[in-house]
Amino acid sequence: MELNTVKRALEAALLTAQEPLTLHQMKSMFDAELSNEVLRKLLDELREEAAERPVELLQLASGWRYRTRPEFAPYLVRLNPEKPVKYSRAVLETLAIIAYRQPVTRGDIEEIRGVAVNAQVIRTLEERGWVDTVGHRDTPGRPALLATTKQFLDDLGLRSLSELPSLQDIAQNLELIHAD
Amino acid sequence: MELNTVKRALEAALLTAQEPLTLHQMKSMFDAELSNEVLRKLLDELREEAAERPVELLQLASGWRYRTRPEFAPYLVRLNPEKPVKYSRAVLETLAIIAYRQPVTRGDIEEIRGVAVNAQVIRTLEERGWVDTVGHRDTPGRPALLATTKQFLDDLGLRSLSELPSLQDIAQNLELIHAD
Amino acid sequence: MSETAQLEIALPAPVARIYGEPMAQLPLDLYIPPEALEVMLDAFEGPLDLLLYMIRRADIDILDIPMAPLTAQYLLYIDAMRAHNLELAADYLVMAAMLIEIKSRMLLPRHKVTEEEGAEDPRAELVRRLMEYEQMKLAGQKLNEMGQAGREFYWVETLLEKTATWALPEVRTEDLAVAWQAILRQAQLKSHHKIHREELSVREHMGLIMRHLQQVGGFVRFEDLFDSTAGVPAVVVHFLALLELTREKLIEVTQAEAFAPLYIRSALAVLEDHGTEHGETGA
Repeated sequence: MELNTVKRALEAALLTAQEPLTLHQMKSMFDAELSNEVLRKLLDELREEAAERPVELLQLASGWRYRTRPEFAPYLVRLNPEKPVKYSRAVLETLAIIAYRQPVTRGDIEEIRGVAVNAQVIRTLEERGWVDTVGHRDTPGRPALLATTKQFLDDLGLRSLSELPSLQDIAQNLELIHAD
Repeated sequence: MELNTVKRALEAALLTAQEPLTLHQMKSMFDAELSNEVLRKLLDELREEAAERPVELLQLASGWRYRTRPEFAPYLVRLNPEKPVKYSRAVLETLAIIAYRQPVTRGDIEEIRGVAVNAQVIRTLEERGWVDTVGHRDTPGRPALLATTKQFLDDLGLRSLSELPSLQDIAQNLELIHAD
Repeated sequence: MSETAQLEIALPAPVARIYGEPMAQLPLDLYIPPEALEVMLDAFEGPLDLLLYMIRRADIDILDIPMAPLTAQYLLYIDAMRAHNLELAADYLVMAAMLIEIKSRMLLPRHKVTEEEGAEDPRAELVRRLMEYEQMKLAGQKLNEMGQAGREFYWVETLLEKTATWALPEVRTEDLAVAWQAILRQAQLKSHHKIHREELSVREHMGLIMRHLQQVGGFVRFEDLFDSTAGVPAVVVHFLALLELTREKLIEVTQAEAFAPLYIRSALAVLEDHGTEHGETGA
């Protein structure tokens, strides 16, 4: 079997694989034994060939895979056919507590929700630019005080927090639901 | 914006898309207006560029998409834990009748095949996404009218039903076979 | 090719009667051992398929089918299959009846017809159906031979790493209301958290003050905390926020002497000062 055919078959496999391919998987495609050295060399060649192309061949923790170069993401964002993912209930409730009870510490949030708050939940909101630390409470451990940002208001189309649904209305709605 | 960047962005989009891309979708990626002519030209160039590669850019019923060339299938099959499905004669004949005589009812299919059609046969084709109900015939029982889908054409690498093998050619082949 | 000629060749003398039809002998070219009958039945997709097999195998012109021998052979199969208690679909029996009917119509004296009226042939409908079925059978085979996604080719689908700007979840104010409702429901905090609209503005201003203090990092003059252009309601809310922050011990308000300027700093800054005094390092 020609080495070039092996290379092209590898390229086809890497372009269609749903998951990164391991060296072991790539070897299993061929009847003939493929040494690690030859395989590495072919993968290196494929990586070089991709230089002018909008995808790059990456070696990830779990194997090899083609990935779109980041600079093309802005064009591809517009095609995004899938619905944006939704925030988990934990994220939304934490955000609601920060929005309505700010400034609050993580401890306050845990007390209100009655469950421990995963650090990732708050990080998600911080990374989104919706929540940040506005100070620290003068209690043991000096916990960070969290508040919502201007960007949070902008992204939700609000001029101020007072435009959020009133808690009284929310509570009354709840009473009505329970009264039914 | 450079035309080459547009081409590379198109390539990136086509390499990552999970569905064939329409010309309309491709145009939506860019702020600048892209004429059909320019877009076609760029797609043609991408098609030519792929000549030495194990993939080809195809125009299908629902848009454009890259797929691997058939000669690499034997290698790729080994990476796929699922064996490709083999359809029974009943399924294939039913599919042919729906494809060539659409829209047809189950009764029409039974009439042509001369036997009752198992519900599972039609369900197999519906589950594959190749056949669906496009209406009902205005006769007693209002039987469902079945037709093939765009996905059927896509999965066979076709742009339209007119690209299916012509029945005339099939009939001529038949004469040749029996003339032997 | 005449009907009688065929009959004479295939069936010299009846050896058996099947469905009242004379049977001369087992047709050798179509003979199938009884143990293979079940397999055979499975192999055919129905009576049309079986008939086509017989016609093609015996190299008969489909446009001029000798009805008598074909019917006889077909009935022989059907009977053999029934003799072996094989479950036979009704479709096979319907076809048997149809063949017998066509055959008997063929035997009736025919009216003189012109060539154009040849459609009167009793076999016409059967031939049409056989040809249509055969066409679809071959079309099915052709479709199966065509390249198919997941068999002869695979779709290219490379990874697109979702960046931070990629498809961020959308949150609407209603989502927050729903989230708050869920919090109320599960924690039964209804009585504790009935907060007025005004109070929310206070909370917003509490955040603004804390953020301001953090940016400055030390003392801020009381007056500097207020934006006099914001209007009276805003100033009042801002002042309420300041009082609330003091009450929650989040800020410290100091005044050197009566009527001297008020200075505000965050409670943490106070803590850091103390920390330094005690030789500890502040956060």
